[in-house]
Amino acid sequence: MNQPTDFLYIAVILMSIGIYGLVVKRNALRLIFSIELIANAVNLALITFSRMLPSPQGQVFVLFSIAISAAEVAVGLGIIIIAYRFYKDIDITEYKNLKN
Amino acid sequence: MSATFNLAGETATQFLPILYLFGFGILAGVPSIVLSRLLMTRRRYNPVKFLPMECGQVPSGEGRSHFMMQYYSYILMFVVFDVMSIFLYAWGVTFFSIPREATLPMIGFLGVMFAAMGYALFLAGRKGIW
Amino acid sequence: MEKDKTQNNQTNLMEVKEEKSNLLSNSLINSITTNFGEQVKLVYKKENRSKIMVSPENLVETALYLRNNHGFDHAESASGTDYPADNQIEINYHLGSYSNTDYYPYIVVLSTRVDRSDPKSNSLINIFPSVEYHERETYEMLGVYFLGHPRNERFILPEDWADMPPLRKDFRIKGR
Amino acid sequence: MNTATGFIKALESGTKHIVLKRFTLRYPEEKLKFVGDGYQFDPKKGVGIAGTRGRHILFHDKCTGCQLCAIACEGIAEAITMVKVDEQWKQNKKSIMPQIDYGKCVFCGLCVDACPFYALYMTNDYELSSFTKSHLIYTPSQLAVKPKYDGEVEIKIGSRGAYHG
Amino acid sequence: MGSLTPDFRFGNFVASIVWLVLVVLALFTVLILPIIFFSLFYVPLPIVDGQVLTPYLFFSMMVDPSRTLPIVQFFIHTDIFRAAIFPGFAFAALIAAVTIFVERKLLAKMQLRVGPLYAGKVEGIFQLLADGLKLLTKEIIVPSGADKPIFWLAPIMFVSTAAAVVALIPVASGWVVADVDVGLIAAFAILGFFPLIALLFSWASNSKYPFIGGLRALHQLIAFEIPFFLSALPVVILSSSLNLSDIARSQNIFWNIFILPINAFVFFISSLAELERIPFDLPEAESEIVAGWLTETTGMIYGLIQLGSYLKLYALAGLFVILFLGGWYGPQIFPQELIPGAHESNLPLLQMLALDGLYNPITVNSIFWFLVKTIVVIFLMLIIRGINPRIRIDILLHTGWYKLIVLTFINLFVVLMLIYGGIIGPEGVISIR
Amino acid sequence: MIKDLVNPTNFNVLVSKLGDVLVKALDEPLGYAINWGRVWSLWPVHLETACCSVEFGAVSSPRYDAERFGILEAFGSLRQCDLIVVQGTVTRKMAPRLRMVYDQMPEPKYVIAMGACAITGGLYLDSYNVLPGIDSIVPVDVYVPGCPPRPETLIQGTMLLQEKIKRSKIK
Amino acid sequence: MTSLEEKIDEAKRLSLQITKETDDDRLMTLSVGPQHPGSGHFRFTIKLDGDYIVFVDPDPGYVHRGHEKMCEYRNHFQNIPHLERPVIHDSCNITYAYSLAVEDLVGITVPRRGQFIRALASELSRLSYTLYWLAIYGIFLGHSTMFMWPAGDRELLIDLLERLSGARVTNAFNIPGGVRNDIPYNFKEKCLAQVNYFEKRLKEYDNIFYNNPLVRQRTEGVGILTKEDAIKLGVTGSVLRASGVPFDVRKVEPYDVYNEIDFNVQYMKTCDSFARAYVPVLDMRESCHIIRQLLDKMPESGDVREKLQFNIKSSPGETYKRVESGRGALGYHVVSDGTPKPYRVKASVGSFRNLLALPFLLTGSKLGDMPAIYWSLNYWPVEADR
Amino acid sequence: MVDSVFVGLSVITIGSAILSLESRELLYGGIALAVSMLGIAGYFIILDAPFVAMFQIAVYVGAVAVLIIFTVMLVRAPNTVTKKETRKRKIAGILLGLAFLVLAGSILGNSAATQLKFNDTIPVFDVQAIGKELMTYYSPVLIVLALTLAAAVIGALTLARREDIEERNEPTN
Ligand code: SF4
Ligand code: SF4
Ligand code: SF4
Repeated sequence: MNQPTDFLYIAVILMSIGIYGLVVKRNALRLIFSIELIANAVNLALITFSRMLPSPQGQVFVLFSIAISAAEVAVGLGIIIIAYRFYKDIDITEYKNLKN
Repeated sequence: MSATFNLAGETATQFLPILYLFGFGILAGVPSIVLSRLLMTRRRYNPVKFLPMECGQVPSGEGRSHFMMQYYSYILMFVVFDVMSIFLYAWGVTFFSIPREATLPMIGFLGVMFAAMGYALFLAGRKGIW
Repeated sequence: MEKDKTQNNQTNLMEVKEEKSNLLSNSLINSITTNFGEQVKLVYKKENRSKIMVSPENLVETALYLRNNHGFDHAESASGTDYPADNQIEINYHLGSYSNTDYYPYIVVLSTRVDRSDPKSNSLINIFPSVEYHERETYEMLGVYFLGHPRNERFILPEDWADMPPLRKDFRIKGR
Repeated sequence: MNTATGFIKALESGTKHIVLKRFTLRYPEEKLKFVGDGYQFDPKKGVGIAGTRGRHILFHDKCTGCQLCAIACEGIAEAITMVKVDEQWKQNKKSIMPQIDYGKCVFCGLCVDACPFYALYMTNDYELSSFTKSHLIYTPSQLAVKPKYDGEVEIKIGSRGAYHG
Repeated sequence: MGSLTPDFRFGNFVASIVWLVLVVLALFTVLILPIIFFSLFYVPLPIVDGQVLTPYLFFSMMVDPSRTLPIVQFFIHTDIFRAAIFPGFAFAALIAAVTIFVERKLLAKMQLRVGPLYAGKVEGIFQLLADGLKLLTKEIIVPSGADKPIFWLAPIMFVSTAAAVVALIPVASGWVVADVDVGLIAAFAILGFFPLIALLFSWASNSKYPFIGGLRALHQLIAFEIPFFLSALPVVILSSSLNLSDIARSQNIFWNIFILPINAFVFFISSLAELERIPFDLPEAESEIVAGWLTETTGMIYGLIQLGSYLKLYALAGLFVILFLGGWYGPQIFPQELIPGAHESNLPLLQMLALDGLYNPITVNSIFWFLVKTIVVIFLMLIIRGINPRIRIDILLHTGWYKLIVLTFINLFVVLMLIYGGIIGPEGVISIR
Repeated sequence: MIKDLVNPTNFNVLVSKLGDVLVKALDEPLGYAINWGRVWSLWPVHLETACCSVEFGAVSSPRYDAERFGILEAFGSLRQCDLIVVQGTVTRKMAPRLRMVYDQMPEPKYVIAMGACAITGGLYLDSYNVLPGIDSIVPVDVYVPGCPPRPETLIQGTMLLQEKIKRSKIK
Repeated sequence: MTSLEEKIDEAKRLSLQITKETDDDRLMTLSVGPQHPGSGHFRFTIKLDGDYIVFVDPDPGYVHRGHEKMCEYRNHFQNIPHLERPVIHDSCNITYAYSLAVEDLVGITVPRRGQFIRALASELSRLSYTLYWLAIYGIFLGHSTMFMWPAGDRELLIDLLERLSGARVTNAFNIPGGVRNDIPYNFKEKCLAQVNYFEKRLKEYDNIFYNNPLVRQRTEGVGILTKEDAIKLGVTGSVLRASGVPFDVRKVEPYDVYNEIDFNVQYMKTCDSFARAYVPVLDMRESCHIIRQLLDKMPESGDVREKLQFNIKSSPGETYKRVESGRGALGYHVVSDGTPKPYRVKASVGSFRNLLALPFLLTGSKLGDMPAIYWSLNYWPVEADR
Repeated sequence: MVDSVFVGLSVITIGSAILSLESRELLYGGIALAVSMLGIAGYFIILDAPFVAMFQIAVYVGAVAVLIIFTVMLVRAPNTVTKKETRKRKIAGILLGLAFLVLAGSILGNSAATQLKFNDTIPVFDVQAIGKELMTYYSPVLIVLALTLAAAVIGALTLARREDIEERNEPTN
């Protein structure tokens, strides 16, 4: 315990949960959850490295990463809502053609 | 405690008392609710009582309806500008310890965000948002 | 002394007013009678009030005429009176005017009588939007059906009201 | 700037009231003083005498049992019923006197107007709440009791606002 | 007032209380004390005054009052004391309770009324106790179709989160529960929980009015969070720190409100909105949506949410004081010694009264000034409630997004210009430090 | 087996049993305190049934200031209230709503019948749409006569109710 | 400024669009009342599209007690107590109108002093009504102080009315033939003092309420009822005057002593909620003015009541008499068949007429405007239901 | 002590991460996601990055979770577990996840990273350090980030517009 690798293992586990979700789930919101999980796993790894090396740049990277994923969630949910308005469903297999 | 890794270091101990107080909040909350569940007057069975309250009317329709205020756009905006304002804090703290020219990118950041906010507010001010 | 004076002024004023109102009602009545002739019947003429009785067929016409030519633009109330002896229900519209300053104090009672067993009357809702709830109430209270009214339905009474319209004379209330 | 002055004015007005006298009448300790003994009627003149319309008082020695009060009340609330009393009065041959149900009475005072013999007045008493309905029915003998009323507080207007005292 | 009925004697009540106390004492000695003593074997005992604090020592100190002082001294420097009692929960709850009472009385005065009067013989000071006791025994109704876990948990979370904010507020130099380096951001982060709780609770109630109320709460809190953040930014720039204690210390000469009045104003307005108080009590607007997101709250759930919101009131008022009103700084008005000469006296009792080591004039003074300022801010918040109506949601959003944010931005640039112009800042004309 | 033992009904039974025990133990010492709390914190429902509501408004006005007794007239939702003051006439249309409001309120709850109409029907003894008193709909604790009752009378009625609460058991 | 038809069209179009798009999914049906702090004894159903109200359906009748039917079984005097119940805080005006109608049928005039006392009582009761209304308007906007101040100042006038008639609100004071009793000793001074004090208090209302920017924001430009619409909808009272029609029955058709009184009809032309909320205050100022004149011009002594029999018979016929009440023109249409009891009584009340403006104004406005519009209509549900 | 904190955080984080994907109700999924984020913030704190931790809480719990939960309430899909999520797909997903886990885990276990130790002699980076880094070296990224955020907010708002309702031009004050 208490090695940097412990944190990295946690990150890997989170990442694999995220991958599992991406593969299995067809619910658009769950997909966003999965993406968030993966992003967070990466953030965790980055922070671990930053503490390990040590260097503040890892933290700066995480700040950027969080900001980007916030923007991504805003856009993603906007798309989900608009898709829901057209299809009355948030299952992405239903989204045959987004043009409509 | 591991020798190589001081987990209970300054940072973590700083934050621990917040958890204490959080715990005290729960300590105040849970017993009072449990006690009040124990002490509360026994309910007589009454089918109407547990209906959602609707002004003395038998409720019509679902409580959790599919309802949307016109101000959804502000929530979207919040997500983005929340990020922005915390970035500003990272800048504000270092303001006096960085050279003056280094403020310029931040001014640029502010300018871009301000323009974006202006346009977004213009968009949000229009009523057709879902 | 002064009191007397004011009172004299007062009475003068009153007289002037009376004359004016008489003039008004005369002109009103004249114009109506010249237009509609025998179809309308003047029931009474008092200070600032007059009641005209029309047959149900002429109701809309008269109301339209009153609105367009004399500026009676709203109804203060629409109500009915039940006359079981005549087997009739009288419907009264109290019409007033906000747009014609001369007619401010004036009220024309436009009334018509419909058959009690099958009371149906033309709605004035297209001429006076203000009668909407009044007519609805009259429908509910007296059972007069207004042709052309969008909502001839329960309004004030309880949802489960199953009795006859309460303002009919043969609806007896308990103990009396 | 209009906004700011508006707020400041409101703030000033609000804070000013903190130091004004309080308007509250502390009811159970203080009671209002009313005009006279209550509403009465002068059958000779045909007008009433100003007063508060509280619970009635019945003068047994004047009531003739003429039922006029009950008839007046009939169309209002039917609060008055004529009941037999044990006492014998010479003006009251039938020995009936009004009994008032305060669960029904609306304190309109028309029964007082109707009584031609000054037998029925209204008093300043208003504390009639009770746990049961039956306690609200006042028999003639209960009505004969003159209520004790000792209110002496009035609205006064001073330099620091209106207050009771 | 009506007298007590014969079957209710105060004496009976006292007798029963005494009986209860006796029973509890007996139980305590028979059952609980042994358990405590057994468990003490496994607990490392703290060292007080050079001695290990064994229970035996503890009792002997209890008996000899002059020896209790070290224990008390030791105790008040533990984290648990801070979290539980002084700058922490009990203190904040006390202030919250006093605030509720003062609010009712003050509003009543403003409205020419008396306010609570009979509960508790003197001016109704026990009104809150009565309300609390009643709420405690009130039935709790969970509406059918409600989301039970969220319904039960949300009020508790509300109180806990409000208490967590309190942890960050320093009341004097060194007297803070959690002295966090990023304290300001931490406060903001924790305040960010409230919209979520309101939204979840309103969702859990499964009723229409709470739902609209929750949505309104969400929009409102979110609209004012950004001006709230941004108005505190110049303060951070000037003091170059996110630690709240440091921010307060940086104002020992000059209060920020004199340099940044507009920011203080925006912060005040935003904190009113965060608190959902009139004129921003839209989530609970009675005349529109019954009681807003509190419509389905019953009994103690309602009580907890009230407690939470008043804790929050204290926390935000404290934050305002720390950020803009110079924290705990003020003229020294407490004497160096509580009882002059007691320090040198030979009498043990007098020595004890001097509270040697406990009474620190500077800390007491700081606490005093902090309290005074906080109470002034709370008063302002209360008075605002008395004179204003509620505003409309779109005006509110408009105020938050279009006016306050722009105002803070403008002020940010003004501050930058002032700094570059050499007016304020470390090298400026008005030097802060 | 365990599932049978620990199901919601059993749990509820357990809770109520525990509550009973607690109440028995606390009734003597705490009953007084709890009743005292209930006495001074009666929050009325905002339910206006007829014209008596005018005088009910006057009770909370500065002149009579019901807040002195802990009666706060600021509660929007019936879920936080303890007291219905039936403010006058209950018509046939209002009656089911009144019952619904009463049903939806949490225990303990008290009812004051305010005004002649709420007690017996009052003036409207022969009206076709008015109930003769509210006893048939909700149990009434205190009757406050008058049409409308003076605010003092209502306050007196509330004081009677407080007496009643003081004498009652807490559960 | 849209006209009535356009506005209704727009509402229809809006709701059509919405129903077309997402069946009923988008709309939320809210019931406002009867147990709602923002409704009174009234209920209306609204359909919300987000923050906008797209459909309003009023459902009055929660206090329908059948006064018109009851009138047919009571004689003219017995009608007084129950007729004043619909608006007990404005009772003197209601009984005034009914008394005028009965006097017209019977054919008597009231003694001059009686006329003055009647007018005095009705002005006091108008003031008390308006203050109560204002108090509720304050609490509807969330302004608790504005509930308390008018409610407290109202007690000053209630106190006067109580001295005069013996009851706080249900005065039963104006009866056919005059008033019940003469004014008590010392009344005039007390009345002047309290009314003067009250007039001073009105300034404070301006400070804390009407000039408060938040109140302005909430009421100005909200719920605009143009002059044409107001006339078309036939609204009355302060609602009408706020839309720019200077119509006041006391002025246009003076009854009793009002033609001797000098006062102005107050009206505003902004047509919004603010105007509707402010016109009553202007009216109150005028009322104070009128009260002073009445006290001034009142004959020192004289009869106050024409003596009438209890079972007074009226000649057959019908009449329609109206007065200006707190809510606008209040007319009684009394039909008599010669018996002591009226054959038919129909009240044309201001509230019922103003109710028509409610769906019209609420449709298309925001939920937050609902209390500001609803109560600005000067609507007292009990009166509308009768 | 430290271990227990670490283990507790791990349990919370991973458990709620799984819950967020597997919970029956989408709403609980959203809440679980927020809790998972809080757990990650806890890691950040014990890794001496308090500013990032607070940033994480403020953004993820205060903003993203709110937005997600709000959207969940809005869309309220009747069938959260759709028929498309067949057993086959599930097994494939689990296998893929496990494969990644094993792969990455073995790489990690055999890499030089295991030899690395935390270095607690160096000072903790506070906000000042991060800010300095941000303002100087990374300032171009900051501008790019600003542009990204601006694009995101404008894009999201444009997406959320309703085309089918023309503007009701009502004056906002
Ligand atoms: S006061 Fe009125 S209701 Fe009461 S008994 Fe007399 S007449 Fe009847
Ligand atoms: S009280 Fe008067 S009216 Fe009534 S029975 Fe007696 S004498 Fe007759
Ligand atoms: S008792 Fe009188 S005031 Fe009260 S509701 Fe009935 S009629 Fe109205």
